[in-house]
Amino acid sequence: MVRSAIASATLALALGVGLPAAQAQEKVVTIGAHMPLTGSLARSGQTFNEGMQVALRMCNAASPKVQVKVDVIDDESTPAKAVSAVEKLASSGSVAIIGGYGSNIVGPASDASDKLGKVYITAGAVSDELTQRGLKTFFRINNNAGYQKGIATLLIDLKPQAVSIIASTKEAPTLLAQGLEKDLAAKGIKVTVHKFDPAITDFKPIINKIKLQDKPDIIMMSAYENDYVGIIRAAKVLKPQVKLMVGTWSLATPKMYTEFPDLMNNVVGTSFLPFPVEVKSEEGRKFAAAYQDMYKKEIEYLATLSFVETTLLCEAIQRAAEAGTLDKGGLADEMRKTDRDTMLGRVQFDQTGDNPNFALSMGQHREGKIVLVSPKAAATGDIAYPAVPW
Amino acid sequence: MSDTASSRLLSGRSLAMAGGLVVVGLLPLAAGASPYMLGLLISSLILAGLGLSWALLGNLGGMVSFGHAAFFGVGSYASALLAAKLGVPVLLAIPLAGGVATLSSLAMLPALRLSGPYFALAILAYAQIFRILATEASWLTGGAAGLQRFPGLPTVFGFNFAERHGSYVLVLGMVVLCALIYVVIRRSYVGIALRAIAESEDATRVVGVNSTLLKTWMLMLSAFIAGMFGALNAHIIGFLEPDYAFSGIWSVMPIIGAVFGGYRSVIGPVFGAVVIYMFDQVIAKSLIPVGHQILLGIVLAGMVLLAPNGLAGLVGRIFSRTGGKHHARA
Amino acid sequence: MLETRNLSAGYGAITVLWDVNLKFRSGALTAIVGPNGAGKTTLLRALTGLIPHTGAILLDGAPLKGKTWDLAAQGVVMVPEGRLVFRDMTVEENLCLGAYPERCRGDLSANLERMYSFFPRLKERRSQLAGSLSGGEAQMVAMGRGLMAQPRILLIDEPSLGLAPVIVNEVFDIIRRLKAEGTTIVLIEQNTRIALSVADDVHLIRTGKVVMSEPAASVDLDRLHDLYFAREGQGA
Amino acid sequence: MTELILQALFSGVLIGSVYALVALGLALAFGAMRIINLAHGELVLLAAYMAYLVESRTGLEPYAAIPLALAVVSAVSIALFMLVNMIRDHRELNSLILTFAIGIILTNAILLAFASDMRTTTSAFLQDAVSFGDVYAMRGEIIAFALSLVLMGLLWWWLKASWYGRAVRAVSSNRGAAMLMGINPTRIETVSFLVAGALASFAGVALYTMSVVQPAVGHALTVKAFIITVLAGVGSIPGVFLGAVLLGVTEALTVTLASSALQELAGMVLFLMVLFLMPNGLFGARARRG
Repeated sequence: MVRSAIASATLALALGVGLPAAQAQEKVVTIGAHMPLTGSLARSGQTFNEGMQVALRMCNAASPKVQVKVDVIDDESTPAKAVSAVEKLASSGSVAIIGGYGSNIVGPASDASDKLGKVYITAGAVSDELTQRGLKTFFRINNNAGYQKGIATLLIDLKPQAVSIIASTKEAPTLLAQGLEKDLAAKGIKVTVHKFDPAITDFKPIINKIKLQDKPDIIMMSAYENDYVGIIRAAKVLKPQVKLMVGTWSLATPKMYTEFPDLMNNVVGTSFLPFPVEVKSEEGRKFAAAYQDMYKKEIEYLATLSFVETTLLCEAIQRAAEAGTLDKGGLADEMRKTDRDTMLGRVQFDQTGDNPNFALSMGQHREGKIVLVSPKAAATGDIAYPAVPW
Repeated sequence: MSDTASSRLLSGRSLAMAGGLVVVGLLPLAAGASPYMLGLLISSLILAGLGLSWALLGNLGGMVSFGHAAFFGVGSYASALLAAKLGVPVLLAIPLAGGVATLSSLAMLPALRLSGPYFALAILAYAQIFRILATEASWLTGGAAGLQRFPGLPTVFGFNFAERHGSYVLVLGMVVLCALIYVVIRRSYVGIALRAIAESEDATRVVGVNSTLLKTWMLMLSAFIAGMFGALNAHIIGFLEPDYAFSGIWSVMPIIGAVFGGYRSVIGPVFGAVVIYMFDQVIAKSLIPVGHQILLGIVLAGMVLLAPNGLAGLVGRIFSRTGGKHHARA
Repeated sequence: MLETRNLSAGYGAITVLWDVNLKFRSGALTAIVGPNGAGKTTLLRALTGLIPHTGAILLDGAPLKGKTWDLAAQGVVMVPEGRLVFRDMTVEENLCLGAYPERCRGDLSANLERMYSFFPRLKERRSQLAGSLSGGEAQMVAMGRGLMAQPRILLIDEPSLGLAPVIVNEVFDIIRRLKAEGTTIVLIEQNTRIALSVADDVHLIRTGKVVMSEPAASVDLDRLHDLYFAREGQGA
Repeated sequence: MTELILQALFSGVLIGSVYALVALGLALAFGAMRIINLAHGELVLLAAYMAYLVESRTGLEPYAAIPLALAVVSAVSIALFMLVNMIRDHRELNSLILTFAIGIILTNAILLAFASDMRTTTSAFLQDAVSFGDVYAMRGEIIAFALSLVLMGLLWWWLKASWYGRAVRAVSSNRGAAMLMGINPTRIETVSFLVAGALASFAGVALYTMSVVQPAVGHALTVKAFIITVLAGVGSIPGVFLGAVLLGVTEALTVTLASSALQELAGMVLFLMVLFLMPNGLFGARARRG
């Protein structure tokens, strides 16, 4: 009994050793990823995951010599579990980690990753503090400044007298609201910020305050998906005399329009791509096609973010693997050499790992289409202004 | 307390239990557990400590709390702020944070008059209020953006607590220490009175036990322990924000662990928290990657239905069936 | 006719009532007297199935079937002490609940009117919460509620407890009237004098055992009191 | 300013009426069985997802889902009752934990079945604005409010005038005495869990038409319902309605007069103050201490 077990184990070992030898020219590299697949941020995590999978498929097809595969772990939006995930991924051979969503998760997870000497890249954490820690292996493609710049550019171009910001007390929306308040006030625009607890469901009292007291030209929503629906619904009921509703993440997406056609028309949010997709670049077209093929839906903003970060990481891995520095800690250096046009525009990484070029386009829902309206260079159409969903 | 009294309270058996706990606890180190495993174990031990603090209040005070996140969160913030803003050494900041959590528990004294679910949910309300206050007091706590630049665990005499093995030993030591404190109180005259209160409040009022005072002490002690584990966790994780520090997880997981292990015994909450957390993270998560808490719910419901005294009760029953009767009341 | 054979009952491991054999004649008023803690209420609780028992309880020679809530349908109705009214329901709602067994639901308003003729004071207070009544009124509600179930056998628990003497007399006038109407009544009472004044049969229970059973007419009050108070210290 | 306050009051009353439906179910089950059903919010959520299912699959208005919601939620309620009934003689804690565990199971079952996307009605009819002078509401909210009033009226009548309803109150008031009156308490408890489930079904569908649901909101609903029962005190439907409206109005006025970030805080502080200072609740008849 024991002997046969040993025999079969030996056999398996021999075969296992034999296999890679047979396919010597194909090197398989594993990376890890931790995402919130459950909890309130689960939808973001799922979309991240989809973009990532498409990126790997395309990257592997483009460079068959080095195949990159990914292990994904649910971090349940808790820091300790994200740290555990990083450690588990590192111990099971991942050469790099793709990070999750939220600075509170990414902070500790990237710390752990740094201690283990693994490259960590994220597209879901915008806090400035993250890049002030002096980590050598930390990279991110987007940051608060970029969002702020994208939205501020649009708002300042429209020359409103007054803007009301409705901001969730969650981390990223708060940071964005603070930054925008400063930018807009510097241009002489009157800004009022209304912070709200994410547990809120009825936004009529806030909207009514804005309608009767602030009387702004534009309402800016620094919040998440379910908040947008509540806010726009309340605005639709109370009909404040505003000229535009603007939001941020996950707002200017085809999905929002399909689900809430009555609420979304003329609303503006951050976006990279118009819809239907008219991507100028070859890469963008391929991405859209592959995404449609794998998930039977239109690409979304978060999927694009994770597509870009994964593509950059994957290419750096392939470069390092071919140069033979992958096992010698050369990946971080390869990452730092990144300089490439992506669907987010040009991406480079500075000494802190941040992408200084990051800035956002703004897209407007228009009868089921999304038109890029700002900045001028990226625009695919003129903004409808004044225009509201009601 | 005289020497004889303390030796009676800390009997050979409880010291043996503590020793056993340390030995069992050190096994993963001896076995060369990966940082990943150690990380999971550290998280589970933090829940174990929190579970002890919860069971102390539940078992001795007869008060079920649904809001231990309140103390945990106050402890985390207090320690991080003391270390970052006042430069207090981390190992000193941790017990001080326990003290701050104790102070915060004084705000809950009016709740001691309440019974059953009313007390449970009043504490939950406190946890929510503290969370909102931490979000609003951004001048102190950094608000929603959180705190991330505060010192981690230090290196003492060349022993690095910040590194996984070191943190593990520190957290394990804290859990054993708290378990011993719990044992001492349980065995003391006070503990006997307290358990009598938990059984029937009216009866002991007649006997002349000042139950409100004793309950107050238990609430404060429970808050102290919970606050210390919150502080430990903060320094290990290195990031704090209100939603995390006061998360419902810190209220719920210790209850699940304590009920699973058996909240009436000392060892139950520790054992339960470790087993249930490892089960959830290692087994359940690999079976159902998304929504694995459903297994946690099923295990918990099954436990309450089939073995209401938890694992400890179950083990006790098996022991008593095989003859070792005195184990049944462990 | 209701009867117990070797009825023992208690709480958990503690037996309070030992081998009680009693017969309650139809149409008669049987009083069970005894000092506080003798087991009178335990007897009632066992009879109504609120606590488990050994031995037998027979109704018309057949074992009494079912749980507590099945008794009312069979005409065995208990009037608990007045504190056990539904305090946050009105007087009339309390009375209505007495008619809960399906056989009594028929003519609810006529039934109610009958109760109000028994207890005119309750008619004045019909929409008042039972919890706000005086002790005597609450006792009347409890009795009226029991009568709404149109009992064949009415078990009454300590109707005089905590009531002023005037009210006690009033309550017992009603008991007399019920008896005159032919209802079989089992009366649990601490107050021997007043119990004797209405009873047909008397049983004395002490320390869980029946120590005397006699027709009320032949009971000598002094002898009863001797039995009642003998070694009371142990009886408690 | 008056306009602001009027709108806040109005919004508060509308949302409060739906809170009241959620709270009534919790209070009813608590009254009969003395157990806080910590899975009650999840029952409401389950009904909301049934509304989503029907609306997204058939394109009908969400209220068409009520038969389905009633069937599913009743089945779950009965299963829940049978489990809780198994351990009724244990300590209070165990039944709290059990219902809590069932809540976890339901939340995750919903997550597995419907994913974590937020859901809310897409009906143009229900989302339309209606105005009464200076105050505005969504049509769905007005319908939910009316529905809530009707249901509360029906429930009030049922508890007052039907045999089962009276029996439910009798069991809540004094279980032992109720048994002596010929009331089978287990059957009455089953009935009250069923009625609580029915209320949860309506509440869930109403919630879906006026607010956004996600698998994680069940727990928050339970807490809110509990707060309302504390505000109301035990045992009166008008009390629960007033308590719910008070909570809704307090939240809305906090947003209007102070900051929207403090909305939750105001609710919690109100809860604690009533709990500590008015042991019988604002409108209740009975003490809860001891």
